[in-house]
Amino acid sequence: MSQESHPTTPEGAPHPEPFQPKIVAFVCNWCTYAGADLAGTSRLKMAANTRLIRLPCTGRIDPLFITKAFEQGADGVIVSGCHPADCHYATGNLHARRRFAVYRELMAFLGIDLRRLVFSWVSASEGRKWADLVNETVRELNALGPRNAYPAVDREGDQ
Amino acid sequence: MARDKHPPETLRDHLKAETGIDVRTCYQCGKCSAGCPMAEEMSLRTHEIVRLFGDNRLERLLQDDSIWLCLSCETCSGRCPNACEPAQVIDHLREIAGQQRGALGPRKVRAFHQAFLKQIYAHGRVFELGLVMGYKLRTGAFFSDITVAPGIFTRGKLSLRPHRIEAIAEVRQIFERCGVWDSPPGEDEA
Amino acid sequence: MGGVGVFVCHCGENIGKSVDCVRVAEALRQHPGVSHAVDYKYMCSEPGQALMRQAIQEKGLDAVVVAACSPHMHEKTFRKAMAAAGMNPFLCEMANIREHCSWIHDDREEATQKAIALTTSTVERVRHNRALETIRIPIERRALVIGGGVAGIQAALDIAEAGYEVLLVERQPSIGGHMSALSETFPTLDCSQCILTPRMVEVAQHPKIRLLAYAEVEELSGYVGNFVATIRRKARSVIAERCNGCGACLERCPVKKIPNEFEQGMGKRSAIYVPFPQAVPNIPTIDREGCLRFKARARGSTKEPCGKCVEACGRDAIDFDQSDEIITEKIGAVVVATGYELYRIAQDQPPESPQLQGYGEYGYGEVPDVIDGLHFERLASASGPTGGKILRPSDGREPKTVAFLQCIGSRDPAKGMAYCSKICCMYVAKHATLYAHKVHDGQPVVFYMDVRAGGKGYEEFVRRTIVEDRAQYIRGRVSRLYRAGDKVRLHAFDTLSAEPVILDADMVVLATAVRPRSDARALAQRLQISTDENGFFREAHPKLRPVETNTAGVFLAGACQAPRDIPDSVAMASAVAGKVVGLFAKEMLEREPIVAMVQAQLCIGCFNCERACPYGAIEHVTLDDHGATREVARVNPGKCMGCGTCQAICRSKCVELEGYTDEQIFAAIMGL
Amino acid sequence: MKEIREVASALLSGGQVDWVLGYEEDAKGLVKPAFITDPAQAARLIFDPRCVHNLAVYLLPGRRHVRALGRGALVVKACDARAVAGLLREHQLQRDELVLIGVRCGGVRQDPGPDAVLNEESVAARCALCPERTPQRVDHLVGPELPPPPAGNRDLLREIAELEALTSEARFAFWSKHFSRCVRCHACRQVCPLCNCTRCIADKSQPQFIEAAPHLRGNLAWNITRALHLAGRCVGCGECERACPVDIPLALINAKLSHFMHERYAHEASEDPEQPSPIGDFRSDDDQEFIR
Amino acid sequence: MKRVGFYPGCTFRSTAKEYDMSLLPVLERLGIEVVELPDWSCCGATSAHVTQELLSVALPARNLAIAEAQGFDTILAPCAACFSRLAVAQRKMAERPALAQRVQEILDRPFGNSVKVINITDFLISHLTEIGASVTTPLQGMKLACYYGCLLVRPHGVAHSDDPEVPTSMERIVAATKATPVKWNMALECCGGGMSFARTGSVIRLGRAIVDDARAAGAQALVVGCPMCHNNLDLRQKAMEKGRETKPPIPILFISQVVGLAMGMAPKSLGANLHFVSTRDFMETLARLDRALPETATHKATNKEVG
Repeated sequence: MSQESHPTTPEGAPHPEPFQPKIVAFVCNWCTYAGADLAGTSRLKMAANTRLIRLPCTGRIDPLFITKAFEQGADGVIVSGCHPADCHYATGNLHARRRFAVYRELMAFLGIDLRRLVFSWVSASEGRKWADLVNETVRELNALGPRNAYPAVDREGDQ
Repeated sequence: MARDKHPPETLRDHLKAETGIDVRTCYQCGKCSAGCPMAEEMSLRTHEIVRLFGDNRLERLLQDDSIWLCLSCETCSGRCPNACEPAQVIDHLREIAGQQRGALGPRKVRAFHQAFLKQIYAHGRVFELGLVMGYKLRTGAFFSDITVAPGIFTRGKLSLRPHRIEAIAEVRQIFERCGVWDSPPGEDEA
Repeated sequence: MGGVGVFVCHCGENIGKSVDCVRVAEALRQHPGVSHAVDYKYMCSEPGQALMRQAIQEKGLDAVVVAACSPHMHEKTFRKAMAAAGMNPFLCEMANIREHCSWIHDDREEATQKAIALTTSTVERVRHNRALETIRIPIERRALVIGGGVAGIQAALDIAEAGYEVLLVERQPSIGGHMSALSETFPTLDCSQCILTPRMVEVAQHPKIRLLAYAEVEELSGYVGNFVATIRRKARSVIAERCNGCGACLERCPVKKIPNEFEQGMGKRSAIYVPFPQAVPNIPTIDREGCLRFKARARGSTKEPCGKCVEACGRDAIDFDQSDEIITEKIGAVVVATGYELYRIAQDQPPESPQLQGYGEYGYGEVPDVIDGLHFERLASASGPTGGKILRPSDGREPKTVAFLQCIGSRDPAKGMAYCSKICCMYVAKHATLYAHKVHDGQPVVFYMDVRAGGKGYEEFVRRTIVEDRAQYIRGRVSRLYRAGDKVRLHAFDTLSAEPVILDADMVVLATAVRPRSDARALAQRLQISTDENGFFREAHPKLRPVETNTAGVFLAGACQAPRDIPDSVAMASAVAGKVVGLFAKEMLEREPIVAMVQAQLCIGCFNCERACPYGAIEHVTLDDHGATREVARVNPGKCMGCGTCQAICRSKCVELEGYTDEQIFAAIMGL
Repeated sequence: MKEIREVASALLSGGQVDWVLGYEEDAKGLVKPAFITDPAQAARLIFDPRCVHNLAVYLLPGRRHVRALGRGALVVKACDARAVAGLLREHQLQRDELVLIGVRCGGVRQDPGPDAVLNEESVAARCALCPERTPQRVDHLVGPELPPPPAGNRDLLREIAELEALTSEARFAFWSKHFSRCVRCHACRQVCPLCNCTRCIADKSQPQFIEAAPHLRGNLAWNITRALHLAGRCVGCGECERACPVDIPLALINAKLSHFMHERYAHEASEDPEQPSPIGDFRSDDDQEFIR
Repeated sequence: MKRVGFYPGCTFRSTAKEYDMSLLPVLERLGIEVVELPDWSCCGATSAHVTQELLSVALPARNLAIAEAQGFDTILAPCAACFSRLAVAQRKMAERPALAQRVQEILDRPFGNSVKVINITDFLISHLTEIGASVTTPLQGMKLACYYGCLLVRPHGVAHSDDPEVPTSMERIVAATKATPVKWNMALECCGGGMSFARTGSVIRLGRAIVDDARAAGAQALVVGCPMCHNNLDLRQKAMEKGRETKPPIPILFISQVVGLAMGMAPKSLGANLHFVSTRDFMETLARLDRALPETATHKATNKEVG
């Protein structure tokens, strides 16, 4: 997806031509990935612009990944894992929870619209929740338009 | 008897919203009735009251005097394994009953409480001779307690002149703002 | 020629109908680094796998991407196939273009584009995969069983029978647990000791079982297959090797008035004692609080009084100077079978367990003829202090009316335990029956809320108790009881006849709740396992892994995990034995190599990873760094479960989770 | 001032330490770190509002040669002492490896001189946020009790509030403007007493998460990561901002996160080495409002 | 001198004036300055809470507000019934912000619900040592039945600092006067006070059980901390004996009277002569004891005969 780019518009402004937000989702293997599988086996339709990257645990998810995803032109990022107390590794998601709380705070301060940064708990049995989360996020980002001037790979340095 | 239709808000939902007490937790162990000093005089026993309350059977609950026999001794609440607070459930019912015209309990009990509250309304405190008088007038049972009355006077236990507090208006305002009475009940209505 | 091979699966119509698999294959064929890309109807089918094997061999592929269903579905299948084709299975990755693509998108164009993106990303990722070898850990084929009750005994015997060594640790002087104190057992009414004692003897005599009674586990380190247990052997003041259990010392001991714990304080015992006649091992223990000589020593007196036991002992087995002994043992698996405690409602409640407080209405400890279930067991036991006669504590008379109160402390969120103790309904029925059998003109009265008799022959037993043994069952909790003359007066309410009940009983038996041992939490910490909201040990999964804990190699048996009766405890113990034997049967412990590794040279030893690791897998090692030595982190592959939290925490990224390295994730993101 | 010299020379001549690291004045009246090994030289040591440097940075693994010289003593202000505690917390040194000469501090200037006047003009903004005048857990405490620093013209919390009042787009513009000027000299990292990695993530290739070339994208990645790595660890010594050749207002980011850590996790990058930093720790009842 | 806010309640000036007469001198002897809340009003008692919860909270709230305005953090409500209403209101408002809010609107006073209410037993227990110290004429071995009734122990958590099912505070106070608390069974049973007028029949039934059990336990008097209970058991005792061969009456004493007697105060000054059930025999027995100070074995013997 890094191959295409889109013109920058002010946050939230309705976008001229039809716009498909690019979303990267970092999910844990045991809950959310399985939940997304369930959504699939239940044939729950979702927007086609979300790409999952599977990790063992939200505890493994480094803010660097998210930053990198933005650099790659993502309009939004979803991070999702097991509900507290359901973590396959007991406490990985609780470490993640703090890490992302801080990351979020920082990104907001630096001017990233937090609607582009979605965190959720989706269990292996919550296929419906996953589908809704994806569609909701897409809807929000559509309304929001292409993400702001965050420099993506192809439009960078030379500016 | 057919269960009455659940109104939009059931008794138990209302109680829960108001007080946080949830009668759903009751599993009818009967410990409340077992410890109730009035159980033998009530036709509905405490656990039955809680049950009917949970089933929203208001009209059955107000059908007889059971809820008015509760002494508020709190023995039931103290020992309830599920913290259903039967005593508060009953108070709640008595309050509802009070709002329903004419549904307010056995005459004597009602008369007493009316007289009592009227005392507070009138003087801010309970002037006990007045209380006895008012009560007797309401029930006509004037001489029933004659056995004790004389003693009371000789011992100077009932002052003959009521003491009225300074800020009586404030107390009356409390009654009015609570909406207990639209107007203070006169001797006539009782 | 190498390169990545891409195999796109149609999954019949499942993928094919909304994803143009041919185009996906074509697109990937153009992708740098991809040397081979094909599509096929069913990749998981034998012909499909053959296709892959062939390609691997002919084109000498370096790595493989299968674009098909969810890895949860077929990752194992394809990795096996790779291995069969002589390729390292960890060089095979899957792109999920079914669950995450074809099944959830209708627009063929969009779906195809997404499938291409997902597959490309996976290709980029797999190019950074490394060949990994399954981790193989040696196993110490010895089980440690903690707790010598019926569960511990069963587990120990089953494991030993399978031919593996067992170390059975019991904190009391004798094994047997609660069951050894029971009179008869429901629903068969066979004598508890008659069925248990032979098993206890078996334990003592089994060549594969080493019994450490009067000992406690102080520490457990290591990990599955390779634990080290530190065990304290408490000093009996009797040299086990010399003692032949003749009991002469017991006879001669002048201190005879110590309340006998085993008899619930009813009988008396001597200062040197064996808890009960059938004790295993049959070796006396000196109670240092009771013994005259130890008391003298405690007072700091130089005199050494008494010593009657020494005189009595023909084998010079008494040793007043014996001290606790700490031993360490290598262990492969641990079975926790520490059992339960009975809820005591005594006035002097331990402050640390507030849930015991507030049952003054039942007069326990106040009214002498109010006793609990275990107390009744001893009264009813032929080997008990009354020789099996039911006699009440206050005046030793035979009670003609006995009230049994169920759910005391159970099913009582307000004051006690919210849960159902499970065994009370049955043991109360048993008590009522035993009482009816022993006192023919006696009337058992049971106060209950519900009778929960699920179990083979249980319901029938309760019916017999009511129908044949004339027990009167009254549905209603007792509100209060007190002493009235020489009777105990109960105030209850029969919720079925809607009548108040006032009963004057001669004796009252409280069926008090089953609760976790008060030291369960402490033990849990030592064993690195967790407890549930009630303090029972927590199983790994309530349904699918009921006998395992979250710590690999540590298992649960019996009432330490939840209230259980004898058949359940024994069944659970055998289940655990099965798990342990299954573990020991492996020649090596095999673990997926998805574990973290530390680059020691880069590690600054801040040990943030140590705090973050849920498994205590981070160890401190000393690194020689330009002559200077410093402490750095090392991951114990035996303990690491591969969550990768350490890597996310590590600022300099000197720890890497194999299979999910930064390079792999980075590539995957870039590939999207 | 006198006290510092006495303590220092005593320590040196007494042989308790082989070196003392403190502050001295150069010819131009600028204060610079002073490395003393000879008791006689202790007279060079001074302390006044020009002593801005956080000398704890010399204890980092990257400067092993310093500690290789043997047991040392360090002159520390409150913020410097917190930095030392940070290093202790992360096992970067043993407390008994060095002697701390704590000096009471009434705030320092933005610059190391030449003049030593401390007023609303000159005072460093971050001193207003400093919770303590007296360094904790030191071996020798010197200097007089001092009043809190004068309120400076710059109020970090106010500036943060003002920034947060803007639209996220405007905020992003603000920071892009600053970050695009970043030349990636990494001076902020070099002076930071808590940037204690032997291999900084910014220098990691394979994968190169943070592009090395000085353009906005890489610069953003770098500054985001720097801030996160210091979240809950930053002691607010302000050296990063002082060292920045293009005046990126890093103190704002540090203060913002420190404030958040305090608000959300009741955490101060305190002088207590036992207290863990929030990242890498958790409570089961941590706030998760933001998680769907 | 220690100051304490004081909420007497209506009965103190009428049916329970003995309580008033005995408690104040006792507190004075204990070095406690009692400050009556200015212009306090009735707590609403049972009648309010069976009629409307809001009223049953608002009426006590006014008094709590007055106490707050006076700067008290704790007030003593010696009447168990008043105490209960005040304490329950205090807790309900603490637990239910919405309710507290409504009460705020009803009262025209600033009110932060900051005042704690303490009942007679908890109060005296907190001065147990002082009581022991000020005992001049011990009630050597007098057998007393401590009667808590309902409102000194219930509702659990509101009323009492000690175990609601096995309270001991009254016993400890009685023991401090050197009297002997008897073991009996009805200490926590309700006497029906709330319905003294409305359902005399029930009240007599309940009272009888209590009085009989106290007698059976060999008590020479019943000790109470609640005017309602006192009124009931004292005033109605005669009626209890109706229709059966009458048993010897048993005097009903306020806990404050018991302590007062042990401090050597004159029975009359403590209002002992105002009871319906005569306390004469009791006082005579006592008088014989008092002369017997300091206690000796022989005198112990004497009270045995008497007791």
